Amino acid sequence: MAEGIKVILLTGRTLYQGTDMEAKGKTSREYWEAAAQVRMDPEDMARIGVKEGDPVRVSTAYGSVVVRAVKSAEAPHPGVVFIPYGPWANMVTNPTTHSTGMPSYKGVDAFVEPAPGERVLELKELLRAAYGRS
Amino acid sequence: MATITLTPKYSFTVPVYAPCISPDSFAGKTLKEIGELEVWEGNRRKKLKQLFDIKGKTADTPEEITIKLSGNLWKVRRIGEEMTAGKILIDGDAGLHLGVKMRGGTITVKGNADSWLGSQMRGGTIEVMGNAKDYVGGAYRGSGVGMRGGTIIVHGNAGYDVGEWMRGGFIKIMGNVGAYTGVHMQGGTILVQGDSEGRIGALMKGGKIVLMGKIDSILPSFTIQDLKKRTKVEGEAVEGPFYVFIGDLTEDGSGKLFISKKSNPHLSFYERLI
Amino acid sequence: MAVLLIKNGYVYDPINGVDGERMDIAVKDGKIVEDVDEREARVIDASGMVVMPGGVDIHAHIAGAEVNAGRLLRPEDHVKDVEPRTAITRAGVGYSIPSTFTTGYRYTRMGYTTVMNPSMPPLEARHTHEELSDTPIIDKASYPLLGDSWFVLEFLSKDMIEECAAFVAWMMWATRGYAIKIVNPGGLETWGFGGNVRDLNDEVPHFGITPREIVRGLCKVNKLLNLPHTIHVHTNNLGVPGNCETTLKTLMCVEDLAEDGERAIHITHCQFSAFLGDDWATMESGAPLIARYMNRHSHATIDMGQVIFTDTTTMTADGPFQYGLHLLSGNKWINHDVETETSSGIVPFRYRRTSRVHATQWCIAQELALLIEDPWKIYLTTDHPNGGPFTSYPRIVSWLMSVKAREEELKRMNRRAVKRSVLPTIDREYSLYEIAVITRAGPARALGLENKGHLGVGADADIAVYPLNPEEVDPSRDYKLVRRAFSRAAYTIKSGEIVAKDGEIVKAPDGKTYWVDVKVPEDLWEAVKSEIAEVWEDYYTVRFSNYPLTDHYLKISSPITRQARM
Amino acid sequence: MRVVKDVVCPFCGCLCDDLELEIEGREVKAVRNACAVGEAKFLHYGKHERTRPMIRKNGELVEVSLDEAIRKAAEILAEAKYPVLFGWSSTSCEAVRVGLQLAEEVGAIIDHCSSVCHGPSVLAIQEVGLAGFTLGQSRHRFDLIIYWGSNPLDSHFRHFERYSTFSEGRFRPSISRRSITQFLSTLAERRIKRVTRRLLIKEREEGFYFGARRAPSGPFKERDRKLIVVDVRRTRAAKMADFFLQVKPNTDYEIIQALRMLIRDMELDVDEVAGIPVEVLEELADILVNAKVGVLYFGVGLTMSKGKHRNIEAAISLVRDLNARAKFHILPMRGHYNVTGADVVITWTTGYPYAVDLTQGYPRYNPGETSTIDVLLRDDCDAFLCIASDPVAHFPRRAVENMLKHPLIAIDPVVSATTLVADVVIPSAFSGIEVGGTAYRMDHVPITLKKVFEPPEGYLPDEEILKRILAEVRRIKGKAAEALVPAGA
Repeated sequence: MAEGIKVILLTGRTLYQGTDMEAKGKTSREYWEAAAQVRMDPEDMARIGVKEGDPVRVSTAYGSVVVRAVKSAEAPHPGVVFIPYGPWANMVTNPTTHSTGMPSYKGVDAFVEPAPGERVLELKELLRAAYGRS
Repeated sequence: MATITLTPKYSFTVPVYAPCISPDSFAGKTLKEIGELEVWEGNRRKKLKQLFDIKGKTADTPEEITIKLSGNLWKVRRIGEEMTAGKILIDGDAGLHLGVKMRGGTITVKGNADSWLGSQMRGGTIEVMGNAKDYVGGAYRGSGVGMRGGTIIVHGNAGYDVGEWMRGGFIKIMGNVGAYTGVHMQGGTILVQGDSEGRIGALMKGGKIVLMGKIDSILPSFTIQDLKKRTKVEGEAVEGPFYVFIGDLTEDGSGKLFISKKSNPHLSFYERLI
Repeated sequence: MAVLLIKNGYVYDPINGVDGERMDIAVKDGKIVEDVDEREARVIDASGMVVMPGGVDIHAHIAGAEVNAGRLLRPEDHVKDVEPRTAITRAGVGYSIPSTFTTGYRYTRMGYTTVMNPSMPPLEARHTHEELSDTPIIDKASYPLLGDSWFVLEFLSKDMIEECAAFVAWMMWATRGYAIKIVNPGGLETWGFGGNVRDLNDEVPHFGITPREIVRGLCKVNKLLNLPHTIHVHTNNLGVPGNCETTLKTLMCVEDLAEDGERAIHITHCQFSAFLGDDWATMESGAPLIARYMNRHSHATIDMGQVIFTDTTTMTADGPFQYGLHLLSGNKWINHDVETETSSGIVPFRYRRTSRVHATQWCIAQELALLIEDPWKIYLTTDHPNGGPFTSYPRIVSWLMSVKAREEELKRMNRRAVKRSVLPTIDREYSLYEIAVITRAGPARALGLENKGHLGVGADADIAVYPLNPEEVDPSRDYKLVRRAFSRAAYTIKSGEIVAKDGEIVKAPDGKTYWVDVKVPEDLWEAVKSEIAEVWEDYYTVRFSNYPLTDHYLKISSPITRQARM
Repeated sequence: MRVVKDVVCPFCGCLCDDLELEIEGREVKAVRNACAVGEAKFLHYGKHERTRPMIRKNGELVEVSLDEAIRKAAEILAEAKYPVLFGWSSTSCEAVRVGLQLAEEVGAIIDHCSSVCHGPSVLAIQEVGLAGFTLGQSRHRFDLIIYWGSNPLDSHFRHFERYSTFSEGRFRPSISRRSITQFLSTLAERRIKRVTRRLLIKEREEGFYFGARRAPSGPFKERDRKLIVVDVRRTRAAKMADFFLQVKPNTDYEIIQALRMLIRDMELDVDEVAGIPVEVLEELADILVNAKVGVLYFGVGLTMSKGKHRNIEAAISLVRDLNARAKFHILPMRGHYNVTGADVVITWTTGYPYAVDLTQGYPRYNPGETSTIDVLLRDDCDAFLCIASDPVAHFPRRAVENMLKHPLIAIDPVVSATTLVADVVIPSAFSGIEVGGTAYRMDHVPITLKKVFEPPEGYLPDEEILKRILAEVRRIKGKAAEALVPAGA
């Protein structure tokens, strides 16, 4: 079993996260598919031995979350991974604002490892797991 | 010397704005009158006595007054605003804007201090035994006027933007600092004994920053000028050797960075330019 | 509606020739009436007080995109002057760029009831009107910026005056505008590429037209459309030493268009356009030259643009000028170019007594006001907030009324500036009657606001009562009392309601927004419309149908209908 | 079937106002001119899971009457000592205006999405200003367009076509139409390539390095308008650029400062900046100083990474410096369709654009102290109202945890992460579809939103809901509502 790797985590908007949010709503399967993913450089995926769609665990000093690995269309960017905005990304982003009001959504030190057999939680499951409500 | 002790009556859950906690506003008042001073607990106008137990002896002038605060004061903001004399001792953590616009006297904090410690300060001394957060000695948004005089000493670490828009005075951080120490600085001195997270002296036009610890890189808008054995901070010699950088050149600045050579061997490539 | 009787005040009503007579003013249904039944009326005892029509400000930037950008730029300006909410008033902030609600309250406290917002980028007119409808109590209107509109430039360059007039009439409706505002004609379009025009005869790149042709063309349009106000001009080269020449040329270039004796042009904040000299080192006052011209001609009016020694925020549609000011001062700078129409810029600025240039500017505005003999030709402004906040008007009143007050100021000013100024030799002092002219009657007349600026029967009952006894107070000596009185009116009455008492707001109704609804011949408009509609999408990023605003944006819409003369 | 023209798209800050809808009954059959997101928004507008008025009782959300939900919300706000009213970026200015009255009445912090998108840009503007413009200028005049840390083809899809690279203007008779066709065919080509590449896993380009990459020669090479993209990833826009600079995350500040040095003709002491050779930066600086009229569009790539407002400050300063040589502009790429409007309205009312604290009866402002995330992280607030936004989906976990310690009111037309965990849910009408009103484009141009459908029974406009809450709060506070209605009511 391959080990995980250290990466820099970015979060941001994507077209699909946008369309699916607008089209079907936040509780839809499409939104879940578009937002509960991590986009990785294909070489990084090879290094940790995951294939398109495999569950991976992304961990930072602020938490960890299981999402699906997806090959980035914006590669090459070795050592940089990307999670679309959304509740999944929030599990691991850095809340520190340095007194500016703005959390550090982009550029967080993170660790990505394969998570075989683990489930990618759906929105309601995720909320319940994180906040005890949904 | 008169000592007045303030203890919170309960644990505050929302911010408490208490600029009246200063020797200047206590001077010449009886304990009863002090208890009538106005504070804000969130959106409720309150009297100081509703939030604090007030004990001790009062005096006529601020010079004679020492205010002791104990308990959890993390939510209490703007303590010592514009104070000119006397003492404030905080046995615990202090909230935002401690000693903002202070002109004289001393404030001592045993615990940590939140952001904007001593912002827009003009005189006096603040000493924090723990850590401080961001904007130590900083400016109000958009004003371009930070600390102009006085001394701030932090025994622990400090956050981002230490000495933002600083024009005078002295800040000493004994631990590490976040990024942007001395951003927009125009005068005064900052001494950092620990490490820096980077971008030190960004946009500075004047003043002096001494860094004893590590830093990854110096901004490209600074140019190396010298390698000095030692430098003076507040009249005392600080042993180096230091790389001396001038900048920030993008602002036509002539601020000086003294960066420890010993802690930063990776900067040795600058030596060929001296 | 309230019935009011203001008794025994010293009334100054220049339009009706009333000069300090003790008389009663009766109010009913928001209008001045001949008489009311005293038993039904609320009686205001104004004995020992001055009664004037409500103040009319011809030029103050109080709302819209650039004002708001100025607010956003300057938290440090707001933090020193706040306005807590009361049971009647909304919270806000003050100083040089007050928030909307505060603006309404502060004018009201000074006895002002009508304010003209002088620069509205047509594309952002909705913004201006949204802010104005959140500016309570006072009546207001806005001047759309038309001097660099592509359509205007194109029509004028082809000498299609009538077509241009039809377009301008449509613009007045589409933006709910009141008068044609021209700022640095040709210069703003040129600024789109980073340039500027320097002379009335400079050609505007790509358009084959000169500033002179723009001013003359729009002046003709203004006449054709029979608009209540003249063209409202911020000259080329504003704020540049030597611009006095440009200003005089601008005044002269429309002389022949005023053959009927009517007024043809208003030069706004004239102080900024009255500099002599080749550079800042040799800059001096050109006020005597302009005053001499104004004294010999009757086709023009101006306003002062007084500077105040304080920290303020400059903002004009004159993008290149503001960039120059940024370079000069090193202060932060906002630029905002508006496609197809105009530009604007904002720079915080401090006028210092010790600066020779700033002190000279201070003198220029005073010289203009004192050397122009006829007060009906010049009006009191600071070009708020460019010369200083409007809250400093009472100080300006006191300077105009008192040699002593001026001397006090001059004593503390840059020596070299004072030495070269003629101001210390002028002993003219304004009377209360003249003050009433330059602060209400004159601007109201220049604006064509028939029901404003006077207290005759049928006028809007906008009235200011100042706690000043002209029998007892000598303004020349007791100028501080004058200043205090004009800062806090004893009563401000708006549309027949008492809105402020002793400088405190007691009621905050909405004010009206005036705009001009010009009727042009239908067939002409149809022809022009099809022409502009064809190229509209090539010019603008907003659809033609989405461009005009609706009355929804005006709290109280008050159209003034005019018939075009064609 | 009816056709509605010139509809305004209530999605992103581009606020395109040229949409055409074909409508049958309550359904949109076709959308013309819109981007994928805008199209989806209208086509699927009726298919969303809509909210119902609900109150959390014994841990579960239970449906109640609208009046009861509004009453409950008012009770929570009237009692709170430090409430936060957050959201506002996807509703009309008219609603924000009532929101401000409510904030004054209950003594609250009013903050909106700027706080977590372009708030740092505001802080930077307050330090140095901004050389701004309306988007038509971009179309007519600019010969150099830079996107820095913004990804227009994922977040502002029509920005290219309407306002920048592919737009046509008076002085820029562009080859846009030709380009667009070619662009679309290239996209298709690329898509095929991508699929093939997925099949042949090892097929890779040359070795990776951070730094400049010129786009492959193609139809975009020869336009008179240059496109520069600076980003941490090779975004779709980057693939079309004449010059693409790939930077390491969190190093934008160093690079901008280096560029500022270079455009001032100053030499650098170093050979590379954040891994990028100085020669590459010199090449970029050359392009910058040779432009006649240029623009820098920046996105949250700059505001959210290390340095935040300082990054923006440097970028604005770069543009300001460039004005000494050419006409240069800069504009933040605002995300939500009316986030700019919320900025604008809050500014004219209080003097400050966001994070305004009205708890002491007058506006106070200090992001870092009065901004929502900081308030939540310090656990200062004791009630939270969220309108036209989904903070539970977009705030960091620790902030949400603190938010949920106190009562949470959510006003939203559709089910969102926030409505799922809220204590009070108030359904609202879709702003921009079921309600009109005013919104401000990213460049501050106000546009009137079109009402296309009547909202369903029981779904009130945000403005109306807020007015009702306000009236209820006033009633609770024991004051006659009429006596207190200020001029702005």
